[in-house]
Amino acid sequence: MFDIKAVRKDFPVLDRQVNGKKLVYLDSAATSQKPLSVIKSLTDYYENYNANIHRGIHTLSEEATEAFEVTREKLRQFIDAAEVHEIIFTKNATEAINLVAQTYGRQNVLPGDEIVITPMEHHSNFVPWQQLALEREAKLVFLPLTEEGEIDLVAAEKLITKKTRIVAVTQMSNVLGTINPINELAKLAHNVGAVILVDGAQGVPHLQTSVRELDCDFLAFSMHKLLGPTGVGVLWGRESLLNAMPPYMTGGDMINSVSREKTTWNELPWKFEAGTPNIADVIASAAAIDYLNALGMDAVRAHEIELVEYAIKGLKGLGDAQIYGPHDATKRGGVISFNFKDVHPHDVGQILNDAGIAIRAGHHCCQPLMRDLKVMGTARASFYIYNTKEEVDILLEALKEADKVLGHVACR
Amino acid sequence: MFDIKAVRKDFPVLDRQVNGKKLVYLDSAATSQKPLSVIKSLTDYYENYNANIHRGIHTLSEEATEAFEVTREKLRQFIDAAEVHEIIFTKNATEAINLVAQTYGRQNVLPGDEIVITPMEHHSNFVPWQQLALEREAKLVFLPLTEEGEIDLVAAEKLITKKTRIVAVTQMSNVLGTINPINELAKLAHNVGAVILVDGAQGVPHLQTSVRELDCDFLAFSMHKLLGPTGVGVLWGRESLLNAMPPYMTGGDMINSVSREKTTWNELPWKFEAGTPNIADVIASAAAIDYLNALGMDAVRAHEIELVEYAIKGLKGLGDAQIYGPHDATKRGGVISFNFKDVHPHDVGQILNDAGIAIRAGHHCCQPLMRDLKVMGTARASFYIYNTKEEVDILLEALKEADKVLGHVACR
Amino acid sequence: MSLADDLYRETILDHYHNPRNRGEIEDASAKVEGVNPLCGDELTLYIQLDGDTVKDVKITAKGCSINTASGSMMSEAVVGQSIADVKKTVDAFKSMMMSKSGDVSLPEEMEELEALQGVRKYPVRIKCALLPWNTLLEGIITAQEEQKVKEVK
Amino acid sequence: MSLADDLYRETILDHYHNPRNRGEIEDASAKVEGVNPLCGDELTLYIQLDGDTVKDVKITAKGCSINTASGSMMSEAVVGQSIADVKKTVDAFKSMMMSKSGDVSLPEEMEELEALQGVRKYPVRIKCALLPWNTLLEGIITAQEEQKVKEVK
Ligand SMILES: Cc1ncc(COP(=O)(O)O)c(C=O)c1O
Ligand SMILES: Cc1ncc(COP(=O)(O)O)c(C=O)c1O
Repeated sequence: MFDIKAVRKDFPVLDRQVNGKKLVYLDSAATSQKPLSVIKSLTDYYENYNANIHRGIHTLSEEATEAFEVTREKLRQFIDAAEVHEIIFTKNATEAINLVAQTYGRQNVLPGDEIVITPMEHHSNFVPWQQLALEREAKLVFLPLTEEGEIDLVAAEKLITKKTRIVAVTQMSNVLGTINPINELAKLAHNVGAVILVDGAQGVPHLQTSVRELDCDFLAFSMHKLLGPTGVGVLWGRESLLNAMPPYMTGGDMINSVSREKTTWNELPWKFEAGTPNIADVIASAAAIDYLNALGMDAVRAHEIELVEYAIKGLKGLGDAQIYGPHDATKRGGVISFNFKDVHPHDVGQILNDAGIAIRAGHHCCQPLMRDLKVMGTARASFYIYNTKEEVDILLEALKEADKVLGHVACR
Repeated sequence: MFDIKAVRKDFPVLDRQVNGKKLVYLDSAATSQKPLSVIKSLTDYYENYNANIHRGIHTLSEEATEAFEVTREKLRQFIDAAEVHEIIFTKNATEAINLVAQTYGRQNVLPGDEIVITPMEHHSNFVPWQQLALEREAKLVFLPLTEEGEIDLVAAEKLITKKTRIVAVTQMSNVLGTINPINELAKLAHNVGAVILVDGAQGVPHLQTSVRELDCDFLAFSMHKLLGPTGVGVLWGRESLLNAMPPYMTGGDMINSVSREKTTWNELPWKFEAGTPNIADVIASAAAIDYLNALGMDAVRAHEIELVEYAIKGLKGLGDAQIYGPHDATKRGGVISFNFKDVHPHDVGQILNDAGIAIRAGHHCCQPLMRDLKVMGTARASFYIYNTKEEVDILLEALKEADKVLGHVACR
Repeated sequence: MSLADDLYRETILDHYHNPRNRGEIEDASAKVEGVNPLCGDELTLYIQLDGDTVKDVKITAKGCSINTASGSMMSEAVVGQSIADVKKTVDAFKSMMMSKSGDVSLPEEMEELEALQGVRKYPVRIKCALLPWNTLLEGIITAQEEQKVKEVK
Repeated sequence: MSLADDLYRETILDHYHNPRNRGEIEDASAKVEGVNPLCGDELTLYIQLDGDTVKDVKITAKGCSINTASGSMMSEAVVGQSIADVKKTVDAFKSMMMSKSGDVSLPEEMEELEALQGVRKYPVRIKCALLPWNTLLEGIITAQEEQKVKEVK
């Protein structure tokens, strides 16, 4: 395990006061906080070698290009990809998924085909497929969930068929916390000749991830949930698939040659990186990966299991809290959604904010799931490497306090 | 005019040494350097109020949301747009242009229709239209240029016809420096019922820009060329056009309601901002706008005219330098492309780098223009607010020195 | 914003826990629904017109404290008013909620509504506060159309 | 990298200003073209095989100093070699240019080529240096195919 006090010192924002209270940041599933090393990497870039990349032959440009490509290699290692040119930078996970839907999807999904997703998908891994299905007159097929919000693999085996072209599924639910059986789903997909895209927005920051072990075909995630800066998404795809796909955006840098009549595309990964990329933030993303590697993803996971176990126990002790998703902490990530009877989660969120506690409340970009759960939304506390049991205690205490205000919450 | 010494102090990178020489950065057309206020804004965000925006009800999220929307309003003022929700954030100018081509373009361009562009367009404002034309079986029509690289308006009047759906033109050429007559072209386009998209990637950073005066329909540009951080592009469009367009990417934040069967879109501008935006860099972009506003865009322009005049005179003094684009400094922006007979621009660039001078050399993402000019590429020096006449002198001196090495350059 | 002052101040909590004019109107001039899909707030508003006067308003709602309290206060403010006055009231309330430049004072008879100013900082929640009011405007239009149809008959 | 040492060191400039084996071969076993669209380098390579030996190579090129010098040095290195040896030479050169871990020493007969190591830092220019070599490999394949066709006849 790691020294959490030392970790916390690396995150300047944790000294922040909110409403006169020390900030308790329990919203890392929305975006994580950033260590000093990431912030310093940005400053260093802008103060010392800011330049446009790839096409330059001056020193600043050469330094920026090299640093930029270092991140790509670090990411390759981080997700255990075979080739560095399989790593494509986008602006966020959402763009990465849209890219696949609009290129691979448009190319391969025909009328009558099926796209398989789950009801726990984030809108970013839901709407692109829904719209593709509408455009292509294909069918969107939902894998059913069990009581505790896990994918029913027996049903999945029946629903993933010869008609299936793409299976799109989240590695970890941003509402339920559920960690999905990607490897099993990949087998089912590959058995019928389909590909599987994994939405790793929640999974990659929290779980040791190997695309080779998962045996998936595409993986999308965002650096901002992974200690990195905002504005950097990552798409990993199998080389053979990426090579066969048309480009997504066209413009500078992604071309090989351009004439008035015709354009030929650059090689991977540049074919998919049109225009000036987010140079500074891609470079700073390397510091984020380094930070996680130094802690060790195993330790990150162990820390989260400990917190989640502790928090679930505490929430159960509050009486009428409804907790969604698996109750076994080893089967879920560091995200806990809950509700108190008849209380709107926004009110819970707002009252916690009075106590300096930042949680998220609402539909979490999962309206279809909210419908299934028959709620307007949930309150959601999410953890990362800098959170402590003391902070969980503060949360539980504040939830009790809230009772006095809303008169509905907990412990009556 | 402004105090250039004070300005230079605001740009830490200018203290940089390259190959033992003081950096002379003449590559701002590729990306500009950033003032301390922009860098500090980033640090401030990450150290004090980093959070995901729009959906949060905790203090950090509320602060981040507010700062994010402040930039939008500043940009509205900066380009004199009517409505703040006409400002859409993308990752770069390239995405902004692709967005229009893929939504407005796909919706409005039919077989036999024509898209009018110029041969001086950057690949980012060229390839998307070329590909749209190929997809739609529409025709790409090129406005011819005069000897000095200006659009021939007499020809334009004939070529912009009832068949024209879209005119896409750069506000200022990144190779020739030419400032184009947008207002006249807008009239021609509107007379035939077409819309005009302006690629402001080079123009907006250097010229006082009012979309109402230009009377254009779309304007695309990148903050990284405008003192801002990498990773932020801007699309401005007329409200009525944007409202009629389908979304570009789908996912989180851009929806109004999502069910298993159907999704409805959020209002402008969010309809076009899927997923977590580049929060930090959008916020820091406000500092870039503030910086330019404090100098005054008129002064920025006056400074550039002075430098360009001085540099063109100096280059002409070198003998066999070929200078592209208009020779009158008031008709062009702060970009000068040149070549020496038989010398590859890469070699010029590399030798200048030995002297600490950063210029760009190559096709500048304008391969069609290079073909027209019958060159492999050009060497390009570009200026911004922090450049001085002394730096131009260093450039000229180094070009003379280069002669000794390559034996072809200048002054023989 | 804290427990002690703005958002959850006594007024709001009072209206939240004891919403006024809760319920349905059997024979309403109009029944309209308002939804805020982003936060899941839902309400049904019943309105009874008597010529140009809002004779009665009733609401059934499922939402957060702000939405509930705002609807409750609104119903108290508008019942008995002429349609013209209702529109003025709605305008005054909306401009208070949208004001970017500090606190706004409302006319004496609307003072209670100032309690909702605390949510201005939270764009998400401004929508919650406005939902009953926008639904009311819709209700009035529907009710007036209904009346016209009846008159024609 | 500066005038004094790497990139523009004497060797390169010498080959740039006086490229060896410049020209055409009337009756070449193969004539192939290489282009690097990104920087506009273009070259035409003529190759004359004699059985398994590269008897002659000639180049006409329009490009930068690196491209020109690299082609010139290449032609000197490979003329007279067996095809098997040419392939070894190309491999050795390529791995030197792609090496990420500092300088690489080449066999004595290729020592001159080490002068090109200076461009390794510039990805754009590595391509310029490699262009003649990749074109040579293409030329050999084409020439061998031509030979086969002739044999069959
Ligand atoms: C005229 C012009 N248009 C478009 C672009 C593309 O901008 P970006 O690379 O930031 O998308 C550039 C910059 O390279 C440019 O100079
Ligand atoms: C499961 C999941 N998928 C996708 C996304 C979208 O990520 P981004 O907003 O960075 O594109 C998120 C984050 O909100 C998420 O939690």
